Amino acid sequence: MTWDWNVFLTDDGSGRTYLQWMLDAWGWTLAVAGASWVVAMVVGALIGTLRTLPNSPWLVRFSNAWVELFRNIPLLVQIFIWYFVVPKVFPSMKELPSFILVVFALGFFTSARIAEQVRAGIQALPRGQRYAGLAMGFTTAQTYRYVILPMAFRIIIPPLTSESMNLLKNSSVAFAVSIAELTMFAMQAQEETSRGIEIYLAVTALYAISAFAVNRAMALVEKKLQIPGYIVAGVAGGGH
Amino acid sequence: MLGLDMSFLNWDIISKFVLKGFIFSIQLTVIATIGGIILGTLLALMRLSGKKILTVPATIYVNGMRSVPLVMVILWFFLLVPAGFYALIPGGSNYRAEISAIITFVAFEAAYFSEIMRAGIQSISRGQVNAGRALGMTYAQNMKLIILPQAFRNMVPILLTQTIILFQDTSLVYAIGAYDLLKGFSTAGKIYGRTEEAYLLAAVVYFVMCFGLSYMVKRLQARIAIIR
Amino acid sequence: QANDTIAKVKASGVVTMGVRDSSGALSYTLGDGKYTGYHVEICNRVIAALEKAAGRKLEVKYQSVTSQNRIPLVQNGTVDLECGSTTNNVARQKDVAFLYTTFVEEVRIAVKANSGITSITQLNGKNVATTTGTTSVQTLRKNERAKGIDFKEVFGKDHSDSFLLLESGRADAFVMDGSILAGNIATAKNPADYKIVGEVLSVEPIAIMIRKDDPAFKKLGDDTIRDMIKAGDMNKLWDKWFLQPIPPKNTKVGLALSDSTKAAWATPNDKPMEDYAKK
Amino acid sequence: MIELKDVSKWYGEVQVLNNCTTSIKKGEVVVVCGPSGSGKSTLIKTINALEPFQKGQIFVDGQAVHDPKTDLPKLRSRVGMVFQNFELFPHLSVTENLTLAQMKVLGRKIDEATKHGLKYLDRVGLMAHKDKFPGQLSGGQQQRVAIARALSMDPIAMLFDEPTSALDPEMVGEVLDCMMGLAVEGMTMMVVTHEMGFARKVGSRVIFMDVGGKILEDCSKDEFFNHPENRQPRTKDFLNKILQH
Amino acid sequence: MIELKDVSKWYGEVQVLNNCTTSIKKGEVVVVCGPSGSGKSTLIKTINALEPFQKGQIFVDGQAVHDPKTDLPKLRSRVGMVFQNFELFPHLSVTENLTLAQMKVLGRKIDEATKHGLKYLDRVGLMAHKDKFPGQLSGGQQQRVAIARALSMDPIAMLFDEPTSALDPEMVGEVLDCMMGLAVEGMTMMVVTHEMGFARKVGSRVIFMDVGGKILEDCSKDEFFNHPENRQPRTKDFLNKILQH
Ligand SMILES: Nc1ncnc2c1ncn2[C@@H]1O[C@H](COP(=O)(O)OP(=O)(O)OP(=O)(O)O)[C@@H](O)[C@H]1O
Ligand SMILES: Nc1ncnc2c1ncn2[C@@H]1O[C@H](COP(=O)(O)OP(=O)(O)OP(=O)(O)O)[C@@H](O)[C@H]1O
Ligand SMILES: [Mg+2]
Ligand SMILES: [Mg+2]
Repeated sequence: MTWDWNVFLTDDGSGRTYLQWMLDAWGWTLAVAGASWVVAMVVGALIGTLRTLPNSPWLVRFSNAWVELFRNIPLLVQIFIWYFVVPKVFPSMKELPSFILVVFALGFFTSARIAEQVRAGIQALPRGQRYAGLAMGFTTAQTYRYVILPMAFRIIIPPLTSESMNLLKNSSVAFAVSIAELTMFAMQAQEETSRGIEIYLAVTALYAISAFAVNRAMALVEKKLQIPGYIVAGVAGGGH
Repeated sequence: MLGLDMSFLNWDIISKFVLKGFIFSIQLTVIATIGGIILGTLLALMRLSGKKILTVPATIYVNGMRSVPLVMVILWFFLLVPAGFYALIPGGSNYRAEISAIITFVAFEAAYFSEIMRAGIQSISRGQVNAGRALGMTYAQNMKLIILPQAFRNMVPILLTQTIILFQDTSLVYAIGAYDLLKGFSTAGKIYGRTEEAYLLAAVVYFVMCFGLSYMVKRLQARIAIIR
Repeated sequence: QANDTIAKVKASGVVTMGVRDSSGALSYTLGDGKYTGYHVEICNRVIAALEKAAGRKLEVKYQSVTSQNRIPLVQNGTVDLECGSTTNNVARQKDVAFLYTTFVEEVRIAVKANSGITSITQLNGKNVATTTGTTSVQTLRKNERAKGIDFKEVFGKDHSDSFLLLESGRADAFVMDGSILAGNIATAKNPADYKIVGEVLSVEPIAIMIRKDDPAFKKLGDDTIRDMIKAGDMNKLWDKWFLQPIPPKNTKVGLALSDSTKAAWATPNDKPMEDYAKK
Repeated sequence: MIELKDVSKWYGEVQVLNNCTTSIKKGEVVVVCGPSGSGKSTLIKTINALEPFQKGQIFVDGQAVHDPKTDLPKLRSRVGMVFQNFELFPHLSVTENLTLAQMKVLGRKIDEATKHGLKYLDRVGLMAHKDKFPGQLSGGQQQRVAIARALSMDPIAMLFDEPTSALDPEMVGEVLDCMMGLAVEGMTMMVVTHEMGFARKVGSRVIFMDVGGKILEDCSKDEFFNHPENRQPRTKDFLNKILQH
Repeated sequence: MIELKDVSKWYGEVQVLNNCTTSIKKGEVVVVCGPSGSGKSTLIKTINALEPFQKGQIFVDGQAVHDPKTDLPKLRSRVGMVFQNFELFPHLSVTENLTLAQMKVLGRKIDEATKHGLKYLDRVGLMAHKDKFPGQLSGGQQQRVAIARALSMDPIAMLFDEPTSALDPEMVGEVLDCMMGLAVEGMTMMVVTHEMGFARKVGSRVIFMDVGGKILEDCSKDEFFNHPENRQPRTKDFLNKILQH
């Protein structure tokens, strides 16, 4: 098999080269992943916290249901349902751009996993921390805000790193709803140019670079948030 | 309701289109879980061995796999492994996509399982390790009899979560034309012009299976959990 | 010799046919590992000829392929002949060979019957659906530039998704190969709601794909197709698959034999798509 | 000042507090002891409502802990508590540990809170460590910071739950000294501990609890230590066990 | 029987053992004490090679621990060890805890191993709990099982690393009793502990270590407790601290 990297410099029919197109697509991948990350973190932190509340059985039930619902259906299927089925119930959602839909789908999907990690992080803290917060006169909300969450988040940075990398990789399903991101580029460009290997290689490399960047960024955050003298007991993470 | 028409999915169609994919998805999940855990445990042991010749390749392998999307790995494996390889497996050339998918999943999931097992092994306190050694056990005996049994039990919930993810990820084998559960539904939907209904049903089936699986394992876990 | 298919199947007794799970009437599955369609049937005839040449009965295996993997699979020997719906173009001819064109696809526009759209120029500013990973995307881009119009492309991940975009109103038109449009309309909930309109946006010869540099097998395949055309079998097959009801739902695709296909049959050839455009 | 009436608590079927009644007057130092699992921690935690209870009444400075209408955070802020495992907030510096609740709960300004907190830090002899993090201190130092943290809220009473049992033996002294100082100054204290030396030196009363959550003895220090003939057999058995070595 | 010569150990830059030299004769009970972080645990763990050391020599029953050719698992199997946190195997029943190493390391058959193990379980008074799991026992019971487990390997000597410091006070007694029984029967023992009562009753010698990993005192029990005038100031200070309360 012979390489033909010149394929990236050829015109794709609309006046830009495949290279330009691929870089645009990379931008979309990062945009989808970035926006979904924000949704996933906010919702995940909230749901994960709700799951650990004492004395609020209905909130706990709601958040458990959320997690089970969003983590037990494949992402591709979820996106499809957001895109085609939900608008049948709420016709106004038809007007939503697919970017927003995909951000919510990917964000909620990931939020279920982040919620699991947040819960694990909170439960990994000694019970005494909660007592200590309450005993100082903090309300439950204040106890979470000032005592529990800051520690829980530090503990779960390693699994959050994996989840963030997973989210980036999972953004590849956005092609299913017409986002011109890397996977769509790969599928389309290899069809047009018949240089599948070169295109896949380049796209794989861009994914790997992005995932690595996320990894480094999180490592930086971890270092920033490191507490002098504190030894973190890890919580494991899986996922993709 | 909602203008959906589920009637097209009768038993005939399910047995023709869906069942085959269902069986393959389950096969793939089971084999990849078992294979992935075995290979992953080996990788974890390599990474924890403290010997450079073992840790470096294992670390590169695990981090490499973890930074590439699964679809890409599936494609790469399928496209780059020479045909001759499949000839070595009995019946291999008939089920190329399927065999390729299985190998890819074992290799890929091993990277994730290895991280879980590594955390599991590290969660066993230094004291337990010392206790085994103090009784005269060799490194291998200590691993096999003391550390791994505890690490596995501690990690059951996370291994389970990973298996659920794995099961859902089997849907990505569409990239190489292997026939899985989702493809079973979507093919039936396409041929009968009932795409939406097929996806909705797929969602329900996946949910029931994943939820059921997690429920079952939670109960199993309660039984095998270490009393503390 | 790696590229001698006849010798290969003679030795192994097995021939592998690349098929698609849902490429309209050309190639699709009936479930249970059974595949059928216009192209599948032509391939069966080629295989019959191959059996004669090899002098033994051949076991036929099906390998479901996708647009991402079909070319590598032919190249690396997994698939002996690909009977999906592959466009014959110059770029692909660098990697694989094509038998004589069996079918000339015309890229058209499907719209809702009540939309009043009749031509591509009316799509200015509208949402136009097409499928990721197909040559139609490029066709659309070229048309956009050539005609100075601007539409919003929405991409389905496969044809049924793209059609769903049209059906659900997310797109105003679906630009795709005529046979695929016809096939999707035929299986739609209300086929009467849709129609195929407008000029032919591009013409693409569709052919059976085989390995490159295998003159003996190519000749065998080409001869089979030529003989089928001569004997009128091609016409019969067309009628069977595009005009009569087909399984599993017994719907009619209803796609008349086009002039370009007739022309291709008149002088059997394996010219790539680019040669058609020049006309 | 603190008053418990017939307090009972169950975890599911298991009763962990059984009709506990006692009261603590201003300035008293009450030592609670008893075997593991007898409900000492649970009892002390019911007083500032960290553990809910199903039956009975508790009044702290006249306020009803069992009343759902009571502002519990407010009530808790008036009772200081020190835990077995210190439970400093590990992500905050010593000074921040001392000031956070003052600011967020009592609404003090940062300057005032810092000044006030450091005053107590100085008292427990750790001024030099004010910018360190808990993880950088020894156990004994952490526990003294925890005491300063509780004191900086100006509590009307202090609760201690085995404050020295997680400490290395050579650090127990520094924490006990610190607590004795408080007792001598007249702080109202309830202390779960097995350090009988502390009870002997500064205790006013001793409560002995037995498994099942029953208060078996509740008498003055003098009576408790000097009149073994009046003690229950379980109490004597327990004292023998912990005093023998 | 156990002989340490100039043993030194570093963690990176930090020295945790500093030229430690001592020897323990058959039947001796040596008590090791000293402040936290002084290297007591490290020292005791070098003896059965759980901790490697960079300098010096250790001989156990004539075998050289520092010699890379020595079969360390074999050597370890001949020295019993008891840990601060018991370290029973939580996934195995009490009986399995007792028999596992006998079978896998000494190659005993299951019947023989069980019989032998239960003999020691009976000795520590826990025969009734033979089918329970460690998590179902109290701390004191767990530690007694841990002692039985070590004994069932028929060790030539026993090492104890703070065997009572993780226990509730009322359980300390039962474990110390059990250890005293062993000492009286003539077992060779090295015990890191702060229980000076134990040292007084059955110790033959006392070693005092100071931060930095130096052996500061190494003398007979009598000399150690009864001649404070001959002690180093650090030792006196430490003894004062732990004996005051
Ligand atoms: N969350 C809980 N769920 C069920 N039972 C509990 C819970 N917390 C405590 N218990 C039980 O309540 C009883 C009293 O516990 P508590 O911690 O108050 O005892 P304690 O006297 O403080 O013991 P220790 O000296 O070990 O601290 C024990 O039997 C304990 O097992
Ligand atoms: N793995 C390690 N890495 C670096 N330093 C260590 C490690 N393990 C122990 N140390 C250091 O070695 C020194 C001696 O530790 P060791 O556990 O032997 O002390 P110890 O006397 O047993 O203390 P304690 O009474 O707290 O158990 C301490 O300063 C400790 O911080
Ligand atoms: Mg307690
Ligand atoms: Mg130690």
